[in-house]
Amino acid sequence: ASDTLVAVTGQTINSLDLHRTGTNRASYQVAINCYDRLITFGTKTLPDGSLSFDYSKLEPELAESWSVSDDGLTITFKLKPNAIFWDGSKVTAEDVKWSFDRAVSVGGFPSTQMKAGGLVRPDQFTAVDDETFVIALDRPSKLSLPDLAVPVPFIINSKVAKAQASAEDPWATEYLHTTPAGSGAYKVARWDPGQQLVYERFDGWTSGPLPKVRRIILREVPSPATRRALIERGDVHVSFDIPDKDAAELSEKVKVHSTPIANTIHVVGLNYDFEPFQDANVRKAVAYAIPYKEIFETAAYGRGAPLWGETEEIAGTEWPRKSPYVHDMEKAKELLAASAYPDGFEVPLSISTDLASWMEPTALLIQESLGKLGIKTEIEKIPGANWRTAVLVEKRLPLHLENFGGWLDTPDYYFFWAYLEGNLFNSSNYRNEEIEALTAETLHMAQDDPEYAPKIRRMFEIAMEDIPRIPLYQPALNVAINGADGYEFWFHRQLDIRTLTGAES
Amino acid sequence: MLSIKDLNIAFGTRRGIVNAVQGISVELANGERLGIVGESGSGKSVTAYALMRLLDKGGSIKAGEAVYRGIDLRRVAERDMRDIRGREISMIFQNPRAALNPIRKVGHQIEDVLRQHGRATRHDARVKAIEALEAVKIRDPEARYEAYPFELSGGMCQRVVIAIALACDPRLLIADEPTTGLDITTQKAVMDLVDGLVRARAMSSILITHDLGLASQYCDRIIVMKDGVIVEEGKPADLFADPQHAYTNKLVDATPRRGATIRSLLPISQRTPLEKRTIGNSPMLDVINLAKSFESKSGPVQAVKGVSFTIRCGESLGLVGESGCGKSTTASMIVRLLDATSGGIFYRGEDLAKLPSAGFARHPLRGKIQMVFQDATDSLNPRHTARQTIAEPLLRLGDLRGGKLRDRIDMLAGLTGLPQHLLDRFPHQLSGGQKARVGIARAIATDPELLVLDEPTAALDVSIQAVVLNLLADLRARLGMSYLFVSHDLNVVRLLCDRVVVMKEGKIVETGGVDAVMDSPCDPYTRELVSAAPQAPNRKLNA
Amino acid sequence: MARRSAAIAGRIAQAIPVVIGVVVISFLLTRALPGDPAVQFAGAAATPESIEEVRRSLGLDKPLPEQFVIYVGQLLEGDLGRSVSTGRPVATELAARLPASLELTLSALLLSCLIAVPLGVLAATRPGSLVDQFCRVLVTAGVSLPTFFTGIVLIYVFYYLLGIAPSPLGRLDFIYVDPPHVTGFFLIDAAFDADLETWLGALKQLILPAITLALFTLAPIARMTRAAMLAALSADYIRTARAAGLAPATVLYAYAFRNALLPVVTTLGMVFSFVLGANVLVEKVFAWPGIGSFAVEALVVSDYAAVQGFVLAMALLFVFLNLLIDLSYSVIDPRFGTSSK
Amino acid sequence: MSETALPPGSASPAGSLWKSLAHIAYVLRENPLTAVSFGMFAFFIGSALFGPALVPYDPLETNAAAALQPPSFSHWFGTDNVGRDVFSRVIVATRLDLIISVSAVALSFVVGSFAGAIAGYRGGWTDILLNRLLDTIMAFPLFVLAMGIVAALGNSVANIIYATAIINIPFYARLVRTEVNIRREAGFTQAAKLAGNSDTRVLAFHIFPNALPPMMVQVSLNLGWAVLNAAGLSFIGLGVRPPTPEWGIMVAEGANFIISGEWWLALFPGLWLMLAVFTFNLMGDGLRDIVDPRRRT
Ligand SMILES: Nc1ncnc2c1ncn2[C@@H]1O[C@H](COP(=O)(O)OP(=O)(O)OP(=O)(O)O)[C@@H](O)[C@H]1O
Ligand SMILES: Nc1ncnc2c1ncn2[C@@H]1O[C@H](COP(=O)(O)OP(=O)(O)OP(=O)(O)O)[C@@H](O)[C@H]1O
Ligand SMILES: [Mg+2]
Ligand SMILES: [Mg+2]
Repeated sequence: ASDTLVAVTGQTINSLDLHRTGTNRASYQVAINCYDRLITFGTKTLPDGSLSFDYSKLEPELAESWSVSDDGLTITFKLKPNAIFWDGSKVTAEDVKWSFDRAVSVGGFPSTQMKAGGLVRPDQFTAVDDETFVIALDRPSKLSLPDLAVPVPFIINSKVAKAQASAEDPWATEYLHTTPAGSGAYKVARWDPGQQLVYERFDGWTSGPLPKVRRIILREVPSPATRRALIERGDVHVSFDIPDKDAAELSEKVKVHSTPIANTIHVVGLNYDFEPFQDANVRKAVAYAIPYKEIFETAAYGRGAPLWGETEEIAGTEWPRKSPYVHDMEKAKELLAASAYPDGFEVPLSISTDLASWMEPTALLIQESLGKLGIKTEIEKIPGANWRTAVLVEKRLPLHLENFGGWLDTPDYYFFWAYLEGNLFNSSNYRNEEIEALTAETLHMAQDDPEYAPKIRRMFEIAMEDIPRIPLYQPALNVAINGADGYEFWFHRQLDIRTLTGAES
Repeated sequence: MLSIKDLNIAFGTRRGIVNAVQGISVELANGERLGIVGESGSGKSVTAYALMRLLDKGGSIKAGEAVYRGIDLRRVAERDMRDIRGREISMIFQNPRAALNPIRKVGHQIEDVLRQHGRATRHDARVKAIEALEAVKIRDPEARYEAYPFELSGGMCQRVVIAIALACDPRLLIADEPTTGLDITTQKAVMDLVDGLVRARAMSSILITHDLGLASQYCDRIIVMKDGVIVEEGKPADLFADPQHAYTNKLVDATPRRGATIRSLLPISQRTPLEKRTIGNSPMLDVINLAKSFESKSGPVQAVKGVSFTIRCGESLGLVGESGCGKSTTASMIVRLLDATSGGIFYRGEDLAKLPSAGFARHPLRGKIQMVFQDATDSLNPRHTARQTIAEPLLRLGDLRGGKLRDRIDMLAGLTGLPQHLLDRFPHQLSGGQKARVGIARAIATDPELLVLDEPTAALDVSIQAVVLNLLADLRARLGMSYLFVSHDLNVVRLLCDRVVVMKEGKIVETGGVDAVMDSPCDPYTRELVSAAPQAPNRKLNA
Repeated sequence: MARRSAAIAGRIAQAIPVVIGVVVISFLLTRALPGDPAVQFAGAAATPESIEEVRRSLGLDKPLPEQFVIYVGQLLEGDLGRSVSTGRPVATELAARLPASLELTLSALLLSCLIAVPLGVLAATRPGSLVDQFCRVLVTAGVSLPTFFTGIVLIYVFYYLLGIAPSPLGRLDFIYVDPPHVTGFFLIDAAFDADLETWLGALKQLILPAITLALFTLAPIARMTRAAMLAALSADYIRTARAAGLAPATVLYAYAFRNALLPVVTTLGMVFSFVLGANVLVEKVFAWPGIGSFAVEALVVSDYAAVQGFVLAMALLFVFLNLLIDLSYSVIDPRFGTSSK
Repeated sequence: MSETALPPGSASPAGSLWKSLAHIAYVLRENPLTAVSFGMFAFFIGSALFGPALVPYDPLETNAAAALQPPSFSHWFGTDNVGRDVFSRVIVATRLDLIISVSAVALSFVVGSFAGAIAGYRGGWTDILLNRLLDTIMAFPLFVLAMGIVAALGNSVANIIYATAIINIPFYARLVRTEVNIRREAGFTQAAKLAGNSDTRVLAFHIFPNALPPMMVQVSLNLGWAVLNAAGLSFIGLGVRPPTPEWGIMVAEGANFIISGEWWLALFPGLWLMLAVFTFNLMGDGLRDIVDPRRRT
C-alpha cells in the first residue's frame, strides 16, 4: 500500500529529543520530521536530477516572514498565524522562545551549534507578541540565519513540555526524550528502541505541502548484508545510508541516490605533535605518496567527488576543493630525501572500527604506499567509543584518517573547526597565525563582501601548502530507493521523510 | 531341562579372536542346583550370558548348541528370547547396588518385569510387587516399595535383585557371584534366602562362584572350569574328597578351611617348610585409645571409638570385623595417612600420633611403616609401569640410582615372584595376582618393620590368594616384619596371624590368640562371624 | 522433600558471592573500557567545557570508590541506573529486550535438543557404526562455523535466493501488530491472544535465527548424550533389566535414557550460557531486538550503566538457570541433596 | 610430567618410541575419521610452517585494479576488495590462527589445571573459593566477557589470546577439579604418599597425569572454539589488526559480501576455519586414546 513506506537504516535511534545529552546522530531525524524550525533551506535540483537542499536559499517553515535590521543585530520573525501543534494548540512566539532558551541552556552539542550562529543566551530571544519573535545578536553574522535552519533550533510545544518539567529537569528532557511534542509533519506513532520507529502523518501540518505518505516505518537492521538483501528483494522501500559498494552495485537494480556530502572531506591527518610531521617536506612527501585514485575506487567505489590533482590557480571560493597533490612516488621520494627523515620513520596509522568500511581499505592502500617510501606504518584500529577521545579530544594520533563535515556550508566555517588551534576537528594540532586571523575575519563576514573571496583564497593556499590535512575525496551519502520517490538530500545526512512519495511515478 | 553341547564362544578383539569358552557340555535336570567354579577368566560368566543371549558386542556363539526345554537358545528369535528372559530363566549378579536402576523406585523396577511378562496389570502391579518383596523377606515391604536403591543396604539391594529375578516364577535361576562385595554375615543370609526360595519353588539353579566352599554348601553338583573348558564335574563331597584333575586339586587345596595350614593351601609340589620366625617380647607398636571421628553433613561420625592393642616385634595381628566397623580407618591412622582425633600410636616408644600425617612423607620412619592395599587395581597408578611403581619408594625414600636401582627392583620382583618380563607392563596389562605382587613388592621395597595389610587378598581368586598368603608368610619370616592384617575373612586370619582383634562399630569386642578366639569365641558377635564363614567339606587326607 | 529444599536453599546461598563477584567485576570492567563516555555523549562539536559538564552530570567526576558505593547503593534500592545512550532506565530496557533473547535462545535450544538428543541416542546404540560416524561429522560441522556466517548464508539462500524465508527484520514482520504483552514471548502471547496469524508470523521470523543457533549447539548436546548413553548402557542395571526380559524400548528409555539425562541436563546449562554469548552475533545478523545487540552497543559506547545492568541480569539469569537445573536434577535424581550425590 | 618419575633405563628409548608409534598407528587405524583429522592437522601444521614461503602472492599486497575478482586460475580463491589474493591470505593466516588457538588453550590449560588441581586436592575453603570464582566467570555470557576484555585491553593478538584463555579457564578448572577429586582418596594416591611423596609431588606426578585423557577432549574442542571466538570478535570489530590475515576477520569481513555475490571472500576462509575446527574436534577422541595408557597393549 502506498500510504505506508518502510525504510531501513543501520543506525539506532536512541532518543526522540535532539537536545538531550547522549542523543546520537541518527536520532536527529526525529527533530527534522517531527518538529519544525522557523526557517529552512530551499531545494534545488542537482545535475543528475536528484533533489538537494539549497544553502543559498532560506525558506519559511514556521515563520511566515522575517526581517533583519540594518545593523544586522536584530532579526524579527513573524510566525504563521495558523500553525498548530499536534495537540491543536497554536504555535506562539512564547513556544519559540522557550525552545530557543532550551537549546542554548541545555549545554553540550545543541548549545555549541547555537553558538555558531551567535545565539548564546536566553536574553537574546524575545517573544514580542503571540506571532512576533525577535532575536538580538551581539554582532552581525552571516551564519546566524542559516544556523536557524539546522535541526537544532526546533520548536517545541512549551505548554506540554512545561507541564512535564520539574525543578531538577526544567527543560523536560525526561518527557521529551520519549514523547515528542511538536508541530512537525509526522508524529511518532510508536518507538521501540533498537527496533523501529513508526511515523504517522500529522494532517494539520502547515509548514509545508502535506506529505503524501501516511505512515512510515523505520526499521533498524544492523547488518549491512541483510539491509542489502531487503532492498534488493523489494521488501523495504528505502535503505538509508548504504555502503558505497552497495550503492555502486545496486544502481543497476534499484534507484540509488549518491550525493556528495556538502562541506565534508575525508582526509588524512598529519599530527604536528609527531615530530617528523613538523617537517613540511615530510608532509608533502606523504601527500604525493597517497594513491588517490585507487582509494577513491576501492574505498568509495567511485561514489562522491575526487579531491586531488587540481592544476589550475585557485579562483573561486567553492569548498571542498581539489588539492594540487597527485600520486607521484618519484616526487614523494625526492621530497622525503630532502627532509630531515630521508630514511623514513615508523608511525602508527589509526582508524576507527566504526568507520572501518572506508577507513580500512584506505589505510591499507596508504600503508602499502608509504611503505615504499620507507615510512613504516602499523594500522591501529581504535574502538568507536575511544575514537573521538583519541582523535579529536586528546588529538594524540600521529597519522590518522578523519572526516569532518560542516552543517553550515561555508569554507570559513569548515576552517574554523578544522584548522584553528584547539578547535575540535583540528586533529592535527595545526597552527598558523595567518589562518587564525583570516578565519576570525571571514567567519561572520557576508559572502558577497568584496574582501571575502581573496581572504578565503589565501586560506586555501596556506592550507594546501602546509597540508596538515590531506584531502582524499568528498564522500557521498547513498540512499537506495525501491518503490518510492521524492528523496531529497540534506546536509545533516538524515532521512527527511516529508518529501517521500509512494511508488515511482 | 537345559542341555549344552560343545558350546564355543568367541570374542573378536583388538588382538584377534579370544576363545572364551571352548566346547563345554552340561546337562541340568529339573530342580537341580548346579555350581560352576573356576578361576577368574575361565569363562563362567560368558557361559551364563550366552545362555541368556546377553553377550557383549563382538561376542558370539561359534559352535555347539544350548537347548532349554526343547527351545534352541542359539536360534530362537530375539522377541521370543525376551519372553524367556525373566520368565523362564532369570539371572542375578554381583554388586547388587549397581545392578539396580539408581533413579527408579525399587517397587517400580519389580513392576516393570511383572508387567513386561504379563504377570500383572497396571492395577494389581503394586500389590504383586509388594508380594515379591515379601517373598524375599524384606522387612516392611510396603515402605521399601517406595525406596530408591541408594536408600537400601547392600544386602537389601541384593534381595530386591532377587525379587526382580524371581518375580515371574522362572524355572531356572542363574546367580553370577551373587555375594561378592557383601559382608560375610550378609553373604550367608542372602545365600540362605536364595537357596530356600529355589528349593521351595522347585526351581533349577546355577551358582557361579570362585569360592569352592560356597559352592559345595549350596549345590548338588559342581562343575570346575579352567580356560574355557570343563575340567571336572561331580558332587561336592566327592570333589573335595577325591579331586581328579590337578586344577581341581589345587582349587580344593587353596580353599581355606578349618584345620588347614598356610602351606596346605598350596599344591603339594610347592609346599616347602616354613622358615622359623621369632616373636620378640618387646612391643613394636602400641596403640592406645585411638579414636577418629569424621565431619559429615549430618554431624560427626565416630568411625573409631578408642581402640588399644599391641603388636610385638615379628608378630602378626589380625583385625577382623564387619564392613564399616572402622578397620581401614584404624589402619590408615597407623600408617600415618590419616590424623587421629585422639589417642596415641607409639612406634618403638615414639608417639606418631603427634606427627601430622601431611608431613610424614619426609619423616625417617616413613620407610619403616608400609601398607598393602585392599584393592590392588586401585592402588596402582594406571599410568605407571610395574617397574615405575616399585621404583617409586626407592627413589623417594632411598638413594639408589641407576644400575643399583635396577638390581634392587629385580631382587624385589624375584622375592615376590613377579616374572621379569612383566615389569614393563601397565597395571591394566596385569592379572589380579600379579597386581597384588607389585603392590607387595612396593610395600617391602624400603625394608619396612611394620606392614599393614588391608584385606590384600579380598579381590583375588582362592588359588592366587593361597599363593599370596604364602608369599606374605615367607616374606615375614625372611625379613622379620610384623604384620597388622586387616580382614573380614576369619579363615584367612587364622592362617596368617598369631593373635586377633575383633572390632564392631569402632570398638574392640574381643582379643586373643587366633585359635582361642575362633574355637571358643566369648563375644556373641564373634560367634556370629565365625559361624557365617562358609565351611568347605573336609578334604581327604592327603599326605 | 525437606532435604531437597534445604539443598536448593544451599544453592541459592552459593549464588550470593557469585552475584557480588559479578557486580564488582562488571563495575571494574566497564571502568577499564577505553572510551570516555563523557566525550561520547557530549556529541559532535562538543567543547571541553561541555564534555566536563556531561562528565559531571553522569557522576563520572567522582573517584572510583565513591562511584562504586553509589552504584551499589542504587542497586540495593533495585535501581539499575539509566542507560545514557537510550536514555531509558536499564531495567526497562532489559525487560523489553530480555524476552526477545530468551525466546530465541530457548527455541534454539529446544530445536537443538529435539535433533541432538535422538542423534546422540542413536549414535550410542550403534557405537562405531556408520550412523555414529555420520552423527559425529554432522554435529561437528555445525559447531565449526561461526554463527554469524551460518546466519548470513541462511539468509542468502533462504531469503535472498529462494525467497522462502520471511525478511530478516526482527521478531515480527511489520504487517503484524505485536501481540498484547503478557510474557513478552511473542509465540506465547500470540497463543494467549488466540491470534494464529501473528503466531505464525512470529514463528516464521524465529525459524532462521533459531536454526542458526541450534546448529551451533548440536555438538555439545549430541556428544554429551552419546557419552552419557554409552555409560548408562554399559551399566550393571541395564544388564539386570535385559536379563529380566524387559523390552528394548523400556531398557533404552525408562532405564538408560533417564539416567543419561542427568549429565545432559548439566551440559544444557553450560550450553545455555554459551548460546547467550553467541546470541550477540546472531541478533546482529537478523536484526533481532534482543539483549545481546543491546550489550554490544552499550559496550561500544561505554554506556556503563547499561553494560553493568546487562551483565548483572545475565548473572542472575545464570543463577536462576542453575537453580532450574538443580530443580530438574532433583526431579530426575532422587539422590539429589544426599551425600551420595 | 610423569616422565620424571621414571626410573632411569627402564625400557630402551627406541623401543618405547616404537611402541608409542605403533600405538598411535593403531588408534588411527581403529577410527578412520580420527586418522583423517590427524592428516588434516598435519596439513595445517605444514601450512603454518611453510605456507608463507609457498604462497603465490604477497598476502598484504594490494592491487586495486584486480579487486573482487572471482576465483580463477591465477587467483584460486579470488581476490578481496583491495585486490589481495585470498588464497595466499588464507594459507598465511594458518600460522596466526594456530598461534592464537594453541596459546589460548595452552594458557587456560595451565592456569585452569593448576587452580583446579589444587582446589580438587585440597578441598575445603580453597575449593569453595575457586568454585565461586569459576561460577562468577561462568555467570558472564562467555562471548560477551571476551568482548569486554578485548574492548578494555585493546584488540591486539595477545589480548585476544588472553580473553579467549580467560573464558576457557573454568572448563579446565572444573574438569581437573573433578578428576583430581575422585582420585584424591584413591589407593594409588595413598600408596604414593606411603612411598614418600610430598603432597605436591603426589598431585603433580600421580594424580594430575591421570586427568589428562578427558582433558584432551576439552583441549581439542577449545582449539576450535578459540578460532571461532576470534572470528566472532572480528565480526563486531574487535579482531586482530589489519592487514594481518586471519581467518576469523576474513570471514567476518567477507560475510558482508555474500549477499552482493562475492561469496569467495567469506567462503574460503570460512571453509578453512571450519576444516580447522573440524580437525581439532575430531582429533580430540584420538588424542584421548593416545594419552590413555589403558588403550595400550
Ligand atoms: N566383551 C569381551 N570381549 C573380549 N573378551 C571377553 C569379553 N568378555 C569376556 N571376555 C573373555 O572371556 C573370558 C571369560 O570371561 P568370563 O567373564 O566368563 O570369566 P569368569 O569366569 O566369569 O571370571 P570372573 O570370575 O572374573 O568373573 C575371559 O578371558 C575374558 O577375557
Ligand atoms: N572420610 C570419611 N568421612 C566420613 N565417614 C567416613 C570416612 N571414611 C570412613 N568413614 C566412615 O567410617 C566408618 C568406618 O570405615 P572403614 O573404612 O574404616 O570401615 P572398614 O571396617 O574398613 O570396612 P570395609 O570392610 O568395608 O572396608 C564407616 O562407617 C565409614 O562410613
Ligand atoms: Mg564373571
Ligand atoms: Mg576397609
